[in-house]
Amino acid sequence: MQQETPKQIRFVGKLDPDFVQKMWRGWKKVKFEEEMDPQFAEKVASYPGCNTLFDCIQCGTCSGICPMGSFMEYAPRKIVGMIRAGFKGEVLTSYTTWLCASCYACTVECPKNIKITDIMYALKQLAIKEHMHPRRLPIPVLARQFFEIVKKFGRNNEGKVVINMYFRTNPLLPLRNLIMGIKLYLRGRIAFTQDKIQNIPQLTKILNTVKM
Amino acid sequence: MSNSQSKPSDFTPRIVAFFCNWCTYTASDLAGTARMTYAPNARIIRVMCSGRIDPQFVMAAYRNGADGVLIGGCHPGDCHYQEGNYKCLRRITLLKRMLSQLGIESERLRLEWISASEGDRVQRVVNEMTMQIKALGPLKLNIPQPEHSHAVPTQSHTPKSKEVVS
Amino acid sequence: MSYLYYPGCCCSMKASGKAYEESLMAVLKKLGVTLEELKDWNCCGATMYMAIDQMQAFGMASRNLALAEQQCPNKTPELMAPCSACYVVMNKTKHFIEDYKEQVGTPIRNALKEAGFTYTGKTKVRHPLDILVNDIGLDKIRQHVKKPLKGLKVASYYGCLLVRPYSEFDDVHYPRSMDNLMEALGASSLEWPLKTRCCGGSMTGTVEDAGLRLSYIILNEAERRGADVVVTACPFCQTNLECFQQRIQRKSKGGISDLPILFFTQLVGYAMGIPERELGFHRLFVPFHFSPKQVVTEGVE
Amino acid sequence: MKDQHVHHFEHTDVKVGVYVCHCGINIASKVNVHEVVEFAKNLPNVTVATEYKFMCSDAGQDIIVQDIRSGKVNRVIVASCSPLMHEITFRNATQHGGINPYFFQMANIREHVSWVTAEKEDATVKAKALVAAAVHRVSKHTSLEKKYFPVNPNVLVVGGGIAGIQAALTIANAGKKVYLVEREPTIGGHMAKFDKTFPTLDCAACILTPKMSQVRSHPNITLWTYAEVENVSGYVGNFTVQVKHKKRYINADTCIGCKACVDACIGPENIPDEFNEGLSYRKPVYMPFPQATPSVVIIDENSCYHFTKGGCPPDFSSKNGHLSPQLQSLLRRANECFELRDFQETLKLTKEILKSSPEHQETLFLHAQTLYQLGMINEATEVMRNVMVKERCVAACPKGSVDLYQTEAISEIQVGAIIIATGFKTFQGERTTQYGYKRYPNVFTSLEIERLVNASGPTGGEIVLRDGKTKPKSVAILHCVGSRDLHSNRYCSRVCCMYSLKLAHLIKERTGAEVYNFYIDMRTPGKGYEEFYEKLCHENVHFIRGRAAEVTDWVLSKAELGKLVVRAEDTLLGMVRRVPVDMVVLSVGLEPQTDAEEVRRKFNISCSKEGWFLERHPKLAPVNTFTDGIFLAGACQGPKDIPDTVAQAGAAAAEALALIDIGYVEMEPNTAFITEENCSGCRICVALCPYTAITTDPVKLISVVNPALCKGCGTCVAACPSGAAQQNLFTDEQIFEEIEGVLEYV
Amino acid sequence: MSKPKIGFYWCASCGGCEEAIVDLNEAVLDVVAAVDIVFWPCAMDFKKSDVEAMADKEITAIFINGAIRSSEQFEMAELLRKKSQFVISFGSCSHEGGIPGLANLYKKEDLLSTVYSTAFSTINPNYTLPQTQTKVPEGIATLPELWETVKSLDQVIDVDYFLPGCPPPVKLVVDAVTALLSGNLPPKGAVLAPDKALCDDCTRKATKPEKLQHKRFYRPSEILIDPEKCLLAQGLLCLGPVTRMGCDWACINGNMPCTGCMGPTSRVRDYGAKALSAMASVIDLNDEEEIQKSMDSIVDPVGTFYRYSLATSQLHSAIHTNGGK
Repeated sequence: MQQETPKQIRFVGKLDPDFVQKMWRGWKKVKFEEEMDPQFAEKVASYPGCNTLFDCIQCGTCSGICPMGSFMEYAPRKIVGMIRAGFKGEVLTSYTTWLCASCYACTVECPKNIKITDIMYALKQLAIKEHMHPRRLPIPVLARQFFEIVKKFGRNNEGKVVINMYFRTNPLLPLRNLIMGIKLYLRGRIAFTQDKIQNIPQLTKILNTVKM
Repeated sequence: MSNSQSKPSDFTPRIVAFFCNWCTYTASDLAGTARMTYAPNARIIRVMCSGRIDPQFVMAAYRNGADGVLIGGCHPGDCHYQEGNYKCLRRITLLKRMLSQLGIESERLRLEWISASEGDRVQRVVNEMTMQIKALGPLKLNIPQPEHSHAVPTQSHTPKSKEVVS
Repeated sequence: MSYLYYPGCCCSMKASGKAYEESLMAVLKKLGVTLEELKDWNCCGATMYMAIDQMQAFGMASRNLALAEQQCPNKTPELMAPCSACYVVMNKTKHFIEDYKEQVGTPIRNALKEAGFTYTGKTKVRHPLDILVNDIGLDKIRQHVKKPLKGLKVASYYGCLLVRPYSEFDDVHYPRSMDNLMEALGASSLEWPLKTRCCGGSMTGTVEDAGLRLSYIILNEAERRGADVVVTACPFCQTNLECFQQRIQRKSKGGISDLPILFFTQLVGYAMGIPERELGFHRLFVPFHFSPKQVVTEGVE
Repeated sequence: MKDQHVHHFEHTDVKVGVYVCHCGINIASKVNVHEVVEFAKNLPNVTVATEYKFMCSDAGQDIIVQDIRSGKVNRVIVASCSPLMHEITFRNATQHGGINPYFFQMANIREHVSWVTAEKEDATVKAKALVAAAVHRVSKHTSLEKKYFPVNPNVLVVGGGIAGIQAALTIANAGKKVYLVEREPTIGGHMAKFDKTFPTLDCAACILTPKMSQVRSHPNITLWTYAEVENVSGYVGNFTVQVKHKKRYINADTCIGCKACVDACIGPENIPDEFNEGLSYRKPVYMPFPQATPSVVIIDENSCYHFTKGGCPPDFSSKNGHLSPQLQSLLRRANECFELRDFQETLKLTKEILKSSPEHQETLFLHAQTLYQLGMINEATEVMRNVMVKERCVAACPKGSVDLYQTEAISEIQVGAIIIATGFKTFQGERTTQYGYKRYPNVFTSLEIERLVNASGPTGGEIVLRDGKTKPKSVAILHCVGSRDLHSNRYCSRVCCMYSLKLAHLIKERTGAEVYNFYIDMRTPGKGYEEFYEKLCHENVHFIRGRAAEVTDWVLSKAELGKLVVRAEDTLLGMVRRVPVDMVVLSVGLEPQTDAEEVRRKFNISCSKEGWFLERHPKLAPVNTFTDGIFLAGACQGPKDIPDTVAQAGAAAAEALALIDIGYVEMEPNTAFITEENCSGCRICVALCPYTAITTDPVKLISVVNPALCKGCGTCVAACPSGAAQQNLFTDEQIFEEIEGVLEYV
Repeated sequence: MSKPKIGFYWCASCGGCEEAIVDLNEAVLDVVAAVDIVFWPCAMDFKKSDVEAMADKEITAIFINGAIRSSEQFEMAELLRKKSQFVISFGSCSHEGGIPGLANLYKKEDLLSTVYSTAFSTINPNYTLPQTQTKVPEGIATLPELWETVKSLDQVIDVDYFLPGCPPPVKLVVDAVTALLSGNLPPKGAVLAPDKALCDDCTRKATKPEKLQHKRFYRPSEILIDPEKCLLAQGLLCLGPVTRMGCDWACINGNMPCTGCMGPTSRVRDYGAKALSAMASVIDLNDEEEIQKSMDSIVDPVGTFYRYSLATSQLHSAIHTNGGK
């Protein structure tokens, strides 16, 4: 028997050279408690409105209703479960939070009144703070662009935000969307001039005070 | 006086709570059974009905060092004794008017209808009242100290302060 | 009746929702509602800002609420926000300031105080649909209808944010207010289950396929049920459902055909007999034609 | 006090024993018990202060008994749990020791201290304060005697569902008189609507109907259906109850249930049948269901022509041979005009007919109706006087039991105990809008399905869609509708999992359809319940662990066309599923009755926040209420299945029997009394007493309390301007001492 | 054996109590015959030094009327205590603080500023206030110090008996003196009046209805008062039920409701709170708003219920430090 075991492995290895390696990697699927961040759930819950996440009974209503659920690698229910279990790395690096369209369907459906959309916001903020968000995904870039412009001018400029985003993610895209842009422009539905508010210092003051 | 704690930061208000046996006392038992933690400042005295509460008791509580008085009775229409809570309401309404003339803030006398199932309300009301009174500071009465060496009648009996006991 | 008007970046004269503003103004004028623009309003922060810094986002939105109080010192300011996103963000801010006093309320109030505002929280954020249906009333609108839209099958599309989760004027699952409004115009309102399903709006610009897929589902279902037109109450939804229709057609291999997407105010104005140009019909990608032929001749019933 | 009897607190003869309980760790973990004991030792008059793990145990009580017997103490304080829990225990111990039981006082340092306080230090301080209050108070206690009152041996049971039936039969079988009051026209309650019961699949009717007829025929049971309790007064052992008999328009005592009246009735036949959840129709006069008990019909005044139109309309289908064809056609035209609301024309035609045939009743009737519709009430009445048409049911009844002029009647009864068994109502499916109940016809509530699967139901046991003929090929059962949901009810309704499994089984059995159960958690904690679940798994019923997100009819594939699509995440698989089905069943939860609040007030009992009647103690007094002599049975106290309901009904019956069998009740001696030499006879107290226990002595002109009537609220004491009125156990002195004690030291 | 020595002294009061002694009429002669009056500044010329010169406990009984509000009154009270065997608190002011006790609603500064400045009849442009010490050409003049609050006599010295009333009724005074002379004395601390409320033998008691219930109260000026009928039954705030008997219904006979000068019975700790409780119990309303409206008919609760007893109430005085009135 003892002789046969290594033989078998060798035999399998012969069939598929990656297989043993894969088995090793398979271990990654088992989660060890020491890899978890026991404070993660508390950290997320400390955001306003997020402490309800402890009420979750994993009924799956949120995932069931989520229009973006099919594009996410972890549906909202799993995300909530993972937060509570402490899967910090997996949660913060996942696309899920960025794919949330903020439609609040989960929030209104949740039988336990968990503000799942707000949890997603909290995760986005945490991911940015910890520099863990997916790099090439355009959504955080767009959000960042929007953030900067609005912060600076007090108002948004759709055209500018979109163009800036394209240049930072996929410079070829604007070409594809050029026709659309022209069509919009012809109908007076897009502008490239930046609109801004008069009392910018006041706004800055508010934003800086809350930050503290 | 025992409420001589002068610094508001160290001030722990003492609230005397008169709860009716059927609703509010039961509700506070329920709060206990449900392990609802709340401020330790309310000391509960049981009476059979809020209608038993004599305004003298409220005065005596202030006199003996309470910073606030909480009265709990059944909701209107729910009194175990038909209308005792209304009788309490009439007395307390008038008492509040008199207390305001005497410079005692309205937050220091609170009448709440709490039914037997509202343990959470006991928790909320006690917490709320404790916070309000903390903000107001201690109730400083101006009771004449006995200026003669003879026996002190009970009426002007002065509570011992914390320090005396410990 | 008068309201404070918060245009929001998308609805302002320069952006994609221009037709919304034009038609809204025309309709309200006809109904005798006066509007006063919120002076020096700023962006509400939308759904994006929340992702970067929630507190600052609340700060942005609350400035508008405070400005409204400043502008209407003697009464309850009613701030009309036509864009669903602005509407929900400002309402949410209001709720969070109240509901999470320590975490949100106090810092925001302090910040506003620093900036010279007194914030009491009395500003009411209102949506034009709410105003039309509940303040002005369907009876009054019925009186103003010049061209009844008899026979027009309208799919009322509320979009995801309008009735969720902080507005109180309609059911979150199955709202009826826009349907009632359309019926008041003489149109027949389509019973369909996707009234509040997300159109993918915020995704179309970034993860295009996902966004288009969501829009496709809505357009496909509306068409399958025989809708002549989809009306919406959000500039984002309108742009999304309309401007990307060609791409959706391509992706779905002809799964849908052209379907006009209007703002509900455009259709209200149309029924009231306001000229199409004033309602911004010329800005549409998919033109809307209402031919009286569709009208079922009376007497058959 | 500047007066003749300046009191001294330090009584030389008072020896107080303070016993502080650890209650295991319930108290000791939060209160520094030892510190409290040391503190108590220094309180005035305290001669013994000690602690013990469980004061309520025999050993704990024995400490008290021994200390009293050895003369160390003559007043007892136990600092432990709530007096509502153990006051009686310790009073008995005090008495056992040889002193009056009312020389005892309890300090509640568990419910009011250890269980609600965060910091140990705070808890200890609060416990000390409460102990000090008790020590101060107890020295003012006096010796009191308990009061005893005779008990009326009759029992009232309110509600005739399975709980009420069971309780009533138990008591009646013990030889006591029972009044069973049911507000519906028949007893049976929800159980009568079910086909099978889980998990044994017994036929509900087979086990319930024999009990129903036992109730009907039991010599000790007075059954009043279609009656409601109007008013309750009195107290334990001596309640006076007024029962209102609603207008049934049938003399229930003489009706034999032959249903001749139902056959004769020509009233509208399209009234939704309440018993069948509106899945079938009935006439204005009807028998709720074939096995209704009592077997008596009822006339529904909302639909009967006698009440809606003033009488049965003329029947043109019956033979009117004595009329000439010309008259017949005139009559027909007149009737048509009336139906078309053309009253002027009707009036004209009827006048014409009356001219040629003045005695014709149908015409007169039409004439009267028209006048009535035109608002000419007096004229209409005048004409009606001439109409001799008997209502058809009246004419058909062989016993003369139909009484269309019946009035409400009130019966007044005396009972010693009351059992409330008012049951529940099911959650209204339309409140969860996302599941489309009432929007999509083929979404049903579980109660509707119960009627559909019932062999005596509207379809004879056929499970069909709303169209009345199509059998479903696939059925989704959604659990937790109106339960475990903060939008509706937070609690678990306890029965839905099991009845959903039962329905799944029955649907599968009857139709062979694919059955999908969407559940959050499968809760089957009962005898044979888990086994039933296993059985279902073998029956190939699909179980999807996930709460249905929505029921919708938008399609993404051809297979979904024309179907209802249930969207849910299968959380065990981690995938969202769209399941197209023909029929959706909402497993609706249980809710308190709509008028629970009203009933609660009537009986002076409490409700939980959700509206369920509150038991005195969830574990130790589950069928008692806070009002002595009133007991709870069945689902009015909380969601319950049939076995639990029956068990609880038995328990309530046993409690009621225990009360009435002993023949007397013990009353707390906390009554008020007025000291004659102190009373000035100002009479302020007289009007305050809710029980008219205070009267004026006609000779001495002072107020007197009748201790038999006094319930001990003390409102007269609070009002008494000269302190002449006092309340036993709660004298002014005692309360003043308590106030001083609670504040004096800490 | 020499005649017992008695004295009378007058602190913060109106002087009505001194009148009451004169009101003894013929009886006063009996009294004078039976005792030596050794101190009565109101009627005869006695000085403080005369008292100081007496031996301790030389005076058999001293009757002190009036409340204590100044250092002088306190000094005299202490002195008289030392020199007397029995101190009898005479009249409401001394017993319970009386009408002067109502000054405890206000701060001392406020009282002074009202009297010396804001009262319409005051002309005092320099706002001169009484000082305890003032420089005058002759040197330094001193005045007694006004205390912060008004106190009853027993709040400053040990009192043996109390004679209630404003002023004490003749009959009670005679009884008290008789008791003193005969040595047939009640326990120390007693109030020398029957321990029962005024209604007990009220002349109008027979007209009391079985139940006393009102929707509101009336002030005497608001209604025409029936001179026969129970005043409380007429909706007047008659405090007879709360107040000790013994006054021979002076006010009731004048067709005016009792205001409570005789103080509470021995079983009541706080006259005002008890009176309030009793009167609120007469209001038969359940609606909160209606109750509020009804209570408006009691214009000044403190003045009504604590008319004579604010200083000896549980609170003693209004609280100003906490931002009250």
